[in-house]
Amino acid sequence: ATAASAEGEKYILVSHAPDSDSWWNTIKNGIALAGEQMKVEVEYRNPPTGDLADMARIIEQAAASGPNGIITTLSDYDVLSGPIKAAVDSGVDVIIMNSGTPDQAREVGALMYVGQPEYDAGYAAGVRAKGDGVGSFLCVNHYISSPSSTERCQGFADGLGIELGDQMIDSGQDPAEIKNRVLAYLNTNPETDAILTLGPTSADPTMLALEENGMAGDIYFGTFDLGEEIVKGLKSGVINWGIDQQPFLQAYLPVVVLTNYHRYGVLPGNNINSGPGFVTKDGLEKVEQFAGEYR
Amino acid sequence: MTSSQPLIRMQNIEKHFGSVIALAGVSVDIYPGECHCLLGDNGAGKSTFIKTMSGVHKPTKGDILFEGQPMYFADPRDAIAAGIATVHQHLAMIPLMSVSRNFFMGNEPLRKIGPFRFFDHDYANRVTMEEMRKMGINLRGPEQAVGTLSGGERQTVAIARAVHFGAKVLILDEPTSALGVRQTANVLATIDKVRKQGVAVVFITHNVRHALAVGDRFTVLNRGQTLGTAKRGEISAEELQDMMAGGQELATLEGSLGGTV
Amino acid sequence: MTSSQPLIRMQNIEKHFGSVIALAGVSVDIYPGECHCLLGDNGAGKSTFIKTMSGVHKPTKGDILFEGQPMYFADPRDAIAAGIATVHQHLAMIPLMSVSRNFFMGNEPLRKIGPFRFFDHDYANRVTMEEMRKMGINLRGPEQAVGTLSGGERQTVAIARAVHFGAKVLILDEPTSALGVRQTANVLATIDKVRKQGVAVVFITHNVRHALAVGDRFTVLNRGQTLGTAKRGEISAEELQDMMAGGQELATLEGSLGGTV
Amino acid sequence: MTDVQTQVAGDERIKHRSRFREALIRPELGGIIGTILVFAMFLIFAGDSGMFNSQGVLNWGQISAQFMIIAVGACLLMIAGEFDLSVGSMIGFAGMLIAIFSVTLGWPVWMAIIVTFVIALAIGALNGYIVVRTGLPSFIVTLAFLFILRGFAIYLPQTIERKTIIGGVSDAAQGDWLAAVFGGKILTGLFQWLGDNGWIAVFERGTRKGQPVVDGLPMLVVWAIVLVIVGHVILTKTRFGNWIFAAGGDAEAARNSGVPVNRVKILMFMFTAFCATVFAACQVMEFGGAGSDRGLLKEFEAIIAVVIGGALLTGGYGSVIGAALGALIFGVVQQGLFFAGVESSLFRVFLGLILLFAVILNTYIRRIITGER
Amino acid sequence: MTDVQTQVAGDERIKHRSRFREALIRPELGGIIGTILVFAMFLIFAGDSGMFNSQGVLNWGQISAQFMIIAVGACLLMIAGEFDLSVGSMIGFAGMLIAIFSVTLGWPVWMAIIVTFVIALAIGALNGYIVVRTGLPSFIVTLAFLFILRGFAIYLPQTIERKTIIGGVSDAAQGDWLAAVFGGKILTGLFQWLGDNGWIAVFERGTRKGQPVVDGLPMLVVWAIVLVIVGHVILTKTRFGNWIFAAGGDAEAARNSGVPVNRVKILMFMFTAFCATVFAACQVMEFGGAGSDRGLLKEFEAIIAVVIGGALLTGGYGSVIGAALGALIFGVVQQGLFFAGVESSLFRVFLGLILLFAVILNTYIRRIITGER
Ligand SMILES: Nc1ncnc2c1ncn2[C@@H]1O[C@H](COP(=O)(O)OP(=O)(O)OP(=O)(O)O)[C@@H](O)[C@H]1O
Ligand SMILES: Nc1ncnc2c1ncn2[C@@H]1O[C@H](COP(=O)(O)OP(=O)(O)OP(=O)(O)O)[C@@H](O)[C@H]1O
Ligand SMILES: [Mg+2]
Ligand SMILES: [Mg+2]
Repeated sequence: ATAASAEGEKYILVSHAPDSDSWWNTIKNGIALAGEQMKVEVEYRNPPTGDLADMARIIEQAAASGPNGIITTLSDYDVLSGPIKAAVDSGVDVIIMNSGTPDQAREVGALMYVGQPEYDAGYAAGVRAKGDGVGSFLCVNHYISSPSSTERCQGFADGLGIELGDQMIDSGQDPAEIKNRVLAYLNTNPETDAILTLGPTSADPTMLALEENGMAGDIYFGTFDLGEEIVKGLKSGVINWGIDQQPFLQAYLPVVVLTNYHRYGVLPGNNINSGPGFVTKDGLEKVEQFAGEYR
Repeated sequence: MTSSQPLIRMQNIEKHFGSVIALAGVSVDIYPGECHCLLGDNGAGKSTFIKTMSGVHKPTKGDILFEGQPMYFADPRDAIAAGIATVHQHLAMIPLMSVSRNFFMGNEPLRKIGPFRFFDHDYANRVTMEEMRKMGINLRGPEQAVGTLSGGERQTVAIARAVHFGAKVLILDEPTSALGVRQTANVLATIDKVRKQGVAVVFITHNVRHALAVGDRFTVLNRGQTLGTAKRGEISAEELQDMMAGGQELATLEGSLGGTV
Repeated sequence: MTSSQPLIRMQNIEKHFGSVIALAGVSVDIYPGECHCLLGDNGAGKSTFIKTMSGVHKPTKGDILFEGQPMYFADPRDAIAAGIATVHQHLAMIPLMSVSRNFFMGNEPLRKIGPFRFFDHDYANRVTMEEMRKMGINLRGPEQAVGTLSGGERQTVAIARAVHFGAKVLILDEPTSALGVRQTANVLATIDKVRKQGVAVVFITHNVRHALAVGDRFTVLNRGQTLGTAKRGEISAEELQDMMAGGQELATLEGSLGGTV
Repeated sequence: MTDVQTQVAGDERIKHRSRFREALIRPELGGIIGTILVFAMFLIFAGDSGMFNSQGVLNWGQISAQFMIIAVGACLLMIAGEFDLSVGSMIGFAGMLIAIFSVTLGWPVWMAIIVTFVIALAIGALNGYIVVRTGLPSFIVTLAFLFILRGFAIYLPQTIERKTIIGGVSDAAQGDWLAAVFGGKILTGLFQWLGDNGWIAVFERGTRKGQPVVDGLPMLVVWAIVLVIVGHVILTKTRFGNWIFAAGGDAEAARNSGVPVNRVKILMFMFTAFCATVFAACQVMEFGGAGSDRGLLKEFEAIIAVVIGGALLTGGYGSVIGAALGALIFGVVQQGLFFAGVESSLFRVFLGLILLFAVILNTYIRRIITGER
Repeated sequence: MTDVQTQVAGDERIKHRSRFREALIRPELGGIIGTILVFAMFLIFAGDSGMFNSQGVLNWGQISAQFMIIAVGACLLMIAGEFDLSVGSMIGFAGMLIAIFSVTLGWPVWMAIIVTFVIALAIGALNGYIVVRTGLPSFIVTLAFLFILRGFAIYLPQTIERKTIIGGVSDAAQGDWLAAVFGGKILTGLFQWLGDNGWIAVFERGTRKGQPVVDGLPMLVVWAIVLVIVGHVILTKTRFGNWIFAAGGDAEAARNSGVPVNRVKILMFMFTAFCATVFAACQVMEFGGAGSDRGLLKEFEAIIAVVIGGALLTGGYGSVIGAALGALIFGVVQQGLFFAGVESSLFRVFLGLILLFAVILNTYIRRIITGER
């Protein structure tokens, strides 16, 4: 399907996120915008409960519907490599986004990788925190059953050069429970230096928790991913930094790349690392405006 | 014995359940102070008939006149409010609830406290104990769960309840079928007593002797239709039994099944 | 009429349910070919007694001798295998299942196909239709759900089933309580027929007349104990009724409740 | 149930049972025992972890209050013989409605809340109407609504705002009288006074130095207490309470005795929806926003609390106080495990074991009460 | 249920019902109607979207086969009067065990699978034992196991390997005889021949160029077909099948008639666990790894398929063929909505509506059959 320069190609983005995960909005908005701009048909698909085995079926299904390209995450190589390889072999071009590593992307035969290697991002954050004098931390994992969440915490611990151990808690997804579990943890471990949250779901209630126990602004606080409240937190100094992997790019760029590849045969020669970029108090204006929508 | 105006007039009542015609036009008059026995084979439509009378079913066709006025019961509450108390064949007791809560179910006594009205438990408990004592049953306490009573005792609670709320009509659907002789005698005596107070009693039974013991008039149903109504003394036990069997031959046995079953 | 050796000997059976003592030492012998009536007040322990006989309950104390041998039934299957068929007070029918599946429940006929053994539906259907016809009931078909039968018909299925499987003892717990006169006559005739084939019948009822019509011996239970056993002809209806009431006074009514209830 | 019969007073066939034992045996007993056990356990294993200082108490108190709010609704509904699997989805859906109305449509917050309550109650009534009209088990009907409401909670913000979290409610709620009913705190003066006198901890550093750590009783807790009391009074002290028991114990019998069973059941479905919406409103006000995934699995947590509290899944038996204790146990265990430093992924295992233990205990107690065996 | 009585044949009080109508009315009818409707709908709306080419068919075929495997277990269990909310957690737990045994402990895969089956069956038996011994509703008991098993599925890999996914089973399973039974494909020759003749799509590039895209029938599908047939035969053609109906229709009555009700129920719980483990094993073998979150909400999907297929939630009535059709409908709808291009967040809304529609249809059919009203 490479040389056809007609409009109306069809691309399907398959994610591993459950329906309700708010962070993936930006992705949805990203492909929607790219689809509009490039005048191609785009579709977003995900396993409703976040079950990766279901996701494998969705990739198979996406391939069966005969699109020009599939953009997918590679959050578990074992589960997803088979269906992705089959899709590639049956003539569908694939770009890996968000999770997985460039090496794995190459192995499954994808054109390229766009995203932020989770472990590396966690590691980078850990190194940065270490530089800021952090010696112990709490990682609030709101999505314990997803491997990439655990990798982030693990990378952070390794970056700090300490054992992860019990410093990662399974917080669940209910905001009140997250808030109170963080409070409970900090209550029993008051000497904790830093907090790491893995996205808006855990960051928002954690901020409230810190406000409530008076540690807001006092304790070192970093988070993955951005959101409206996180941006406010950055602005007010409660959050020291947010790791922005720029999900918008992860969705937008593959569509653009694939379209141009299919229309004109042009393809960037390298993978694109959309993150990690550290967002701090400085230069928040644009972020603020589009947080939760394009940022 | 019966006053001139019937308390309830059921006229040409029909009741269909989907493809089943349970009642095909039944007319019966009930007078105050009489015990009207409803007899008939299994499936003759007796329970269905009294259920239309007590507001459980709406008749498919036919009229109900209550004290001379046409009456439409939307649900059992209306019938109860009009003064029709029913003890159904399948007991209307909740096993997990206490005797006193069951006794007053649907008729809870209220007590005002400020703007609110609360269930008057003291009153309910007192009355329940009293009424049950009157019927010859000593409860452990009003809070005892109905589930811990014997079948006969439950039946008695149901009857006592119906009598207590001063009904004008008391409908009893096979109240004696599961009872021992002593309990049966009690129930029959109660029917007798209630009737004398001027209440109309509708009594369903398969036992000819029970019917003859307390009945003033006997209506026999067969396959959804009346075979006619007879007055006490006008009909013998054998005739009644033949009618109840729907006119069909009874199986005979060598032994001396003397006349009536 | 009764052979010399009892088929079942229940000796000093006791049964406690938690704090309730349902049976306080009951001894009864059942002989082949006799109809043994078990009588007594509500809650006297009749059902509990026959349940220990049919393997539903294990006796707390006491022995069961079956054909002279001590016998311990772990569950109803054992009792059925030994030849004790029971029609329980609360029917042992599954409303949603077809008549023929119900008829053979627990005794499914099998047909071998290769190494496997399958439920022989053809046989089951044929036999069911036949047996029901013998009892005077025409089914729409063997696949008809039991839930669509009338109470009397269900009772008949249960009895036909018990008889069919060639039991040595047939236990009937108040089989006639909900039946019309015609159905009752049928059941009594069946008891009579079965007894003549040499089967022992245990018949529970609250109706003195039904008991006297078919019973050979009468055992009266009261509060978990036997008041004694009497032979047919040795006891009058009035005496029997007095015993069933547990020796207590019956409520009297003005009407002519001639002798027996 | 099969016929259960016991002889009455003065019967030689029944052993004597002491008055004390009689008084003890009530539906809440399991909950009371459980509460004592749980507190004893955590006093031993986490007594010095801060679990029982003012902050710690507020911590598990708030979680328990959350459970209580939905447990009261689930409890009354369960006693009325039905249950509702759509509670969790309703929480997500109602919260989303409040946020959409107030932020996206810019309505005043009080209006957003009231309209949301009206819609939620209508959905509850629809649930109930379908159940009573078709006679279907409520498990299936409300399972359908579990999916439908969750679907809308995702679909609506997605199409309207292009995101699944809608924030900014806090700003909109500034000074709103009705918002304060769900999101505010009361008794702040009392707590300040307690703090000043050193009876409760005060902040030692940060912007709020000198203020008490716990500076008021959150409205969430107030709602929980009010709902428990109202629920308890309705259930045990009013005519309507008797009808609830009757409707759940045997709907047919109740109907024949003149209890308007359908009305009772539909009202209870509405009350459950009401409680879920209270939960949602408190959450939206506290966290300033709504998310599509709010309330996941809350239906189970409500049912668990109610069952731990001694209610019968099949209806006709239970107690609001018991359900409240069940919620308390649930909340204390959940937070206590954190204070005690137990590996957090084991929480689910504990939850399952406690549930099993509690129902077995309750069954035993109930059998003693009802004489059922 | 209340006493339902209808007069028998030759009764003038019953209208005639044609033989044809009689033949039509069976538990599967709802499922058959639904299947026809669903296929008709998607043939119209998604006929040219690839849904009905070899790949597309395999896709919804596999999804449906997955549902079928668990639906067969859930169906027999539901007919036996119980149900199991721990199916989904069991899938996650069993898969995790296989992976831990074979990868972390390095056991041969066949041994890992066999030991896992033994453990799963033991847990199923424990579930059943608790239910029959305590008389508790299976809803509560299996809800407890839902949490316990899921807790372990997270805790075990978390403590052993510090992650929630364990991969590498594919390598370990290389050449293992038992692994092939769950992860292999059959009829590869046939598919190659079909591909060579151009009747099904072949790969256009890569290492597998020229091979058919669908190169065999996955064992998953084979398992589904075998389980459906075995389940159907057991239920309708054997003595044991009669016992299953009896146990679910009225346990007390069945027990009194000599049916070993407890044994039947426990065996059905074990069978459900067996089906869940088959599901897990197929999944692990196909994807080469296990994850803590596998099988989330699958218990509901199984119950939904069974109920769509016409079974009665309260037991005693249903059909395995119906459940299989329910699974097919479910799978086709789920995948078909995508092929038809429906917004994915609306999927749940559709699911809920279909469920409601299906149960109402089935209730109507059943009432005609049983004469219940
Ligand atoms: N499963 C049980 N648990 C507790 N008590 C029981 C149980 N079964 C029977 N009882 C008690 O044992 C006593 C005898 O009951 P049983 O059912 O045997 O009486 P019955 O003679 O059959 O009465 P009826 O004529 O009313 O059928 C009653 O007091 C009853 O409450
Ligand atoms: N809800 C119902 N739905 C369908 N059919 C019904 C319903 N209620 C009663 N019937 C049918 O109506 C007929 C009359 O039933 P009904 O219960 O009135 O008989 P009955 O005279 O009370 O019998 P019994 O003496 O056995 O109690 C029966 O054929 C029965 O099957
Ligand atoms: Mg009747
Ligand atoms: Mg009895």
